[in-house]
Amino acid sequence: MALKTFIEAIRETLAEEMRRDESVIVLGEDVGLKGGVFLATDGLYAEFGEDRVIDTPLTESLIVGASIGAAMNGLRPVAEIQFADFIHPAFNQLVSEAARMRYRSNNGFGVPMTVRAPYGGGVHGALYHSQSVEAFFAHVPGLKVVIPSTPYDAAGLLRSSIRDDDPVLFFEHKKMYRSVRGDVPAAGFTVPLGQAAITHPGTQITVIAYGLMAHYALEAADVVAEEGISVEVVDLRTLRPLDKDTVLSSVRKTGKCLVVYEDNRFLGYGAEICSIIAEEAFDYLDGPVTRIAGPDVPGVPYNHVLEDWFMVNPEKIADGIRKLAAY
Amino acid sequence: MALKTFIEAIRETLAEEMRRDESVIVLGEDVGLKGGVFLATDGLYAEFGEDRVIDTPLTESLIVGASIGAAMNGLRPVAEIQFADFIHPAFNQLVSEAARMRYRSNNGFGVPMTVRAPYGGGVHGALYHSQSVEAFFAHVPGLKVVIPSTPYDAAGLLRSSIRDDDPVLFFEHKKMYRSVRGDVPAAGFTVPLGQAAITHPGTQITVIAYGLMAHYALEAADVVAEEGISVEVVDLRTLRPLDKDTVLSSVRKTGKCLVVYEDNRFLGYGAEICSIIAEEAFDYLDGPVTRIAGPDVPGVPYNHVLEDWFMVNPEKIADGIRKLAAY
Amino acid sequence: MAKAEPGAGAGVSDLAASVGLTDEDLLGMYRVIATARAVDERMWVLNRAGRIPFVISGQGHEGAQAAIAWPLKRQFDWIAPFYRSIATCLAFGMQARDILTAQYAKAIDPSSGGRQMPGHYGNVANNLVSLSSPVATQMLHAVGIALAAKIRKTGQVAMTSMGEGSSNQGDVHEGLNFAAIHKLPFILVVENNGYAISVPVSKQLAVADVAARASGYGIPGVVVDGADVLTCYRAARDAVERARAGEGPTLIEAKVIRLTAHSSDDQQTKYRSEEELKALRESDPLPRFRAELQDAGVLTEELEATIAAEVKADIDEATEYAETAADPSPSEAMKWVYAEDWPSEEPPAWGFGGGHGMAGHEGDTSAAKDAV
Amino acid sequence: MAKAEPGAGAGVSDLAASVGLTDEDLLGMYRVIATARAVDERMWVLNRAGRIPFVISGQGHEGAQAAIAWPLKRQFDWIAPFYRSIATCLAFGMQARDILTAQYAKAIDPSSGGRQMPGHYGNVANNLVSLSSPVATQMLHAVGIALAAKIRKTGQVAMTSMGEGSSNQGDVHEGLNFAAIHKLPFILVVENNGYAISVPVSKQLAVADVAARASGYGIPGVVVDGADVLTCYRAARDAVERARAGEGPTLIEAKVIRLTAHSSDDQQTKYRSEEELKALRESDPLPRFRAELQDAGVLTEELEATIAAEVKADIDEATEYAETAADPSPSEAMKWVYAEDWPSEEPPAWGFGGGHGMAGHEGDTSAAKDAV
Ligand SMILES: Cc1ncc(C[n+]2csc(CCOP(=O)(O)OP(=O)(O)O)c2C)c(N)n1
Ligand SMILES: Cc1ncc(C[n+]2csc(CCOP(=O)(O)OP(=O)(O)O)c2C)c(N)n1
Ligand SMILES: [Mg+2]
Ligand SMILES: [Mg+2]
Repeated sequence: MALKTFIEAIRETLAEEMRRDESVIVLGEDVGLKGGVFLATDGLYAEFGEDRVIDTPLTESLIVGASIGAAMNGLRPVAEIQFADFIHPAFNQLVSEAARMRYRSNNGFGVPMTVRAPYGGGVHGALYHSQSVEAFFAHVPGLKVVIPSTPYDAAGLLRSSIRDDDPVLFFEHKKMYRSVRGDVPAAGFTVPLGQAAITHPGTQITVIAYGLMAHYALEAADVVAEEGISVEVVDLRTLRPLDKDTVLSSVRKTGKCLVVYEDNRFLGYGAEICSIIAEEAFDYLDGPVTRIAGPDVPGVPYNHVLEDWFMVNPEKIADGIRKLAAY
Repeated sequence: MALKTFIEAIRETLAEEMRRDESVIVLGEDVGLKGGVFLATDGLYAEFGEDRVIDTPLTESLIVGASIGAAMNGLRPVAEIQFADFIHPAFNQLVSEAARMRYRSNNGFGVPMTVRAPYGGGVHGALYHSQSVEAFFAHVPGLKVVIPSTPYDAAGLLRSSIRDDDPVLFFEHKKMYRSVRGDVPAAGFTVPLGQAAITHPGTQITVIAYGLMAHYALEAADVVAEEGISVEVVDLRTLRPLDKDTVLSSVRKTGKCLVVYEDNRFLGYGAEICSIIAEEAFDYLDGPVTRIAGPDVPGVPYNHVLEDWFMVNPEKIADGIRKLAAY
Repeated sequence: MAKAEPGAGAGVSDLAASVGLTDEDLLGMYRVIATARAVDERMWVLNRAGRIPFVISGQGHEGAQAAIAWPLKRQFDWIAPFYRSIATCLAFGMQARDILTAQYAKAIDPSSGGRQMPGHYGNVANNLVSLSSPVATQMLHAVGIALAAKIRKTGQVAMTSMGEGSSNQGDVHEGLNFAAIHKLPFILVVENNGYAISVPVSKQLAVADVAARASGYGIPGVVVDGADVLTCYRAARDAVERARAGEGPTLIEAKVIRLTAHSSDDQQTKYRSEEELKALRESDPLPRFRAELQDAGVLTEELEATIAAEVKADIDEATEYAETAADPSPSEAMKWVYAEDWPSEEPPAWGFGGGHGMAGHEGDTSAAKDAV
Repeated sequence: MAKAEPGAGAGVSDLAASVGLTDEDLLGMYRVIATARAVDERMWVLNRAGRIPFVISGQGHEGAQAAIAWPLKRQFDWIAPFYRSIATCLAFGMQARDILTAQYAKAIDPSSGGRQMPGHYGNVANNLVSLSSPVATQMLHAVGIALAAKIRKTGQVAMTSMGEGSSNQGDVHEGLNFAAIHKLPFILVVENNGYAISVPVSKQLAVADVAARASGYGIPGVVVDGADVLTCYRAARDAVERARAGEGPTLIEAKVIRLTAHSSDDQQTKYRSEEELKALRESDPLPRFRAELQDAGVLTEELEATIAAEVKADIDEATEYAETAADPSPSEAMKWVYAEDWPSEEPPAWGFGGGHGMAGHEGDTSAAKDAV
């Protein structure tokens, strides 16, 4: 075991997978000599050369579209979209193409491609360097969506994603890159896709979160624990396919649920979680399924006062827990 | 009042608005001489000429992006995307640009643009001529999303959309174009955005739907009425901004709610409705908020047997109502 | 398809020699073109008879398609076709049956198992990429395939084709640029038939030739008469050689004609004059290639009749086969969203997932199936 | 900005005459360039001092920017700028204050009221289109503005600018094609500085000049030395004349240099050599234009010193102004999602919207504000 930052876990997993399987390539903007704007691919160019670490032109649709083609002809591309905010030019390739290739060809073709992108706010990135985009893609059958919250999960899930035979969107909260550390085993362990984790067992209220919010949920759980409220935190890890069993079991046990996400509230990812619980755990509910999420404005504003206003934080979550507990 | 088909109501409203306001232009693929592949713009080219009825090249991003620019320089473009399925190349322009222009410029610029697109299945259109895409856009603050279900609403809401100072996505269920008829007044009446309609009052169960599903919900309500189940049907009409009051009032009255949508179930638009009800009407619920929606496959398959399997229909809705009633 | 004629095609006529092929090749191309036309005409007959709901066809494009696919190696190189690519697909390994089972959307349709609309050909056995409807997306798949070929050093070439209208999509720009930078073994074929549904080329482009764009990427752009089969072949052969030699991509623009309406849903007389439609027949590649082969002594009248009869028999058999084949089963409809099955992707067993008030309903999954 | 120097610039030197301008124009351009450079340098100082968190700058691009914006009519024509467009914005009506309030993201920032990152300039008063971050999207806005100008017969011209890296985006292809078909009064300026962040132009393009793409759209493509201010001006003037005369769009590529790292987050020494960075100074447009004006007798040493002092005073004042201006208020943060306010867009009054079990919580909207 070694203590690693979130981004170290990602970088080293990329390198390991490239060593292990020469069909793995990395492509994206500035991923080569520069090593990526967050240095997630630092060193790969030196080790694997320009054939396998490709600095693409500034063209996201090409990055994804060519990855789809390359995946059909024997490679396992790991594409980097520099910021999740810039994935939208590739929306058509992801939604119309990558997601549907296997289904439309009746299992003739698969697209074993991973698309990594840093997402999330609280880093002074304003409207276009702060977005959460998971809701768009988690809605799309055929895509898998992964959002790890620890270096261990980042390594284990990235390995599973790269080895997966279907397109995986792998979103990394950029605020966690250097601020989050954790133990990561040296060996090539995997964390399977589609499994949530209970990161804080509790009895009275289930808090469901992922990414940075999974950390904030833990912080909030600690805060309210001192007030005598026992919270169970579920870190989803994979948003699609969803681990419904873990979610429903927890809520059936606690009877109350708070869903937390950083994205805009309206039709954000948590809306599906709330709906599933409201439908499938109704008889167990001792209070409404509630949400703490970003406000419904078109992006995180830049000025720090406005950014603080936008961002969900441990205090807001703790407040939501208290109110639900008092229900 | 005159009896008109759904598409006649749209076509005539376009013509009226173009007559009324010369800043209104129409652009899109085949909207000119051909009058659109569904003939929604038939006759406009002859009446208004090629300056105001523009056959664009086959480039959706341009259609939307140039409409944004034209809207900023004094026009009110009504863009047609030939099928909602082909809106994805314009996703970046819609989500990054149209939706955020006003917010990011602190009300400096607005984008008074309407984007019309035929959506929906049941017409033997397969994966790429059957999609429901409203969930992607209803998630985005800054966009308005309208889905009318009657010729009257189509005319009144289209007029409001064109006159609105913000970008409106106006989705028309293509199966309704010629199959749905209704009275439409001759005068230039409007139906305001953001108001749902109760199209079938009832007491025991609220069914929430829009577009073609609003018709199927009415059919289902009639069927179960004979069995003694009183259903209130809410036709949302505008998906965003949502008329929460009408939705919540109805559910608080009936105590039970079934949300119906044709799109894929997971994180489809109805998920937000379920979440709002589960949170804001919890104490009034006598049964779980349930959903009848499309299965989670990447598109409506073509073969008629598979298409029937995919599509929500009145029988499936009636079945859902019966089960909820028995709860 | 490539069945050799008894006693025919063994030689090398002057015409064949002039393009470095054998008579067998020329007759093979002819058979592809004739089959493509015949299957296409059959589709319209079936459509009018109410047997199949939708047709989109390649009539007028077949000469360029067969000729341009010819120098590519079957089951080795790759093609990402478009919805008019019937002759391309036939030249690259698909059979009339495969086209017709797709028309009927039967379970056995090798392109999609009846899931996609007709015209969305593609199957893995022939390295023909599965096609979607949004135009020009396949551009980038072919570029990616070429990239993989280069990185894996397989020696493969990837070709894609599309209409001139589609070539204005952003993906084409991004793909040509990338292919050119990396000198990928890639060929873009633009089949310019003068219309994007109803929009004439004058409203699609400000230049006479799409091929004029090639120089902006530093690659060759070639314009060929799509009714001149052997000229198309030559251009493709050169492009394949360049690609295989590591010299990078080529853009080939074939000027073709659209002999039919855009699709069975289109009324082209609304935007094309009678005279224009009549004049089209002069540029039909099929009679022109037939005459060329006859003049060269490669195609005798007898052989022509034999081929025509064989093609007809083939298509009759394929129609019968497709008509009687089984529909796909709804029980399979949830399959292949992902490589594995994910039970959590199924809707809940209706009745609320076994709440304590609903114990009796728990596990009632048959109801769930009905509910969606 | 365009303040006339007492006693200077009234005349028409040979240099000014050679481009059909007055000395006042030349000095005006010089002042824009000098102000842009000075405000830019100030930004870096403020960034290093921890006063502003992020800088993206236009150093090296200013000559081309000022010159190309010059022939456009302020508050009449339109410009859709990009994040390096400080000199463009100054030439088109913005002030040093406007740049600096954006750097500080203050409520009074005319580009976004502190909502956007610095560098995202644009304001309605000057017909400068609000910029987002995803590159090249503004291409289509400018095309649409030009379309509206043509339809409305306003006589306006729309210009947009972007880097050479951005010019590879699909939107650029779609926009150039459309502008060319409709002969729109549109100008695309590509400021080619040889890099897209770390990616050198050799990995972005397979051709030497982005301008080589123009012919593929049937429009003129012009390459100019971006350090040669008056050549840039001439190219822009011709393009504006063409546009205004209804002759359609022009693509102008200015070869410029990026004197700084990509942004304050970038370490350019990782991918650019010391020698390369040193050599850049030779292509700096500011000293070159200064020398040109001095040689022509338009700029005396005294005048230069006056301008320098005025520029410094302007920027000092602007810095002070921006530094002390008020932050935007969170109470305004929900505003301008739409033209009207929609209460339903607010989160529920926390505590569940007034369920009967929660009557006491109903209407507790202050809690709701906290909860988001
Ligand atoms: C992205 C997208 N937009 C619109 C359509 C609808 N559509 C199908 S074919 C077509 C015209 C294509 O014209 P062209 O590329 O010239 O090919 P042709 O049909 O003439 O062979 C259009 C507009 C589509 N399939 N995809
Ligand atoms: C769609 C998109 N992808 C990626 C980025 C991140 N990014 C910002 S600037 C830039 C490089 C731009 O290069 P170029 O267009 O040459 O302009 P320059 O910065 O060199 O002036 C990149 C990759 C972005 N802003 N938008
Ligand atoms: Mg065409
Ligand atoms: Mg650059």
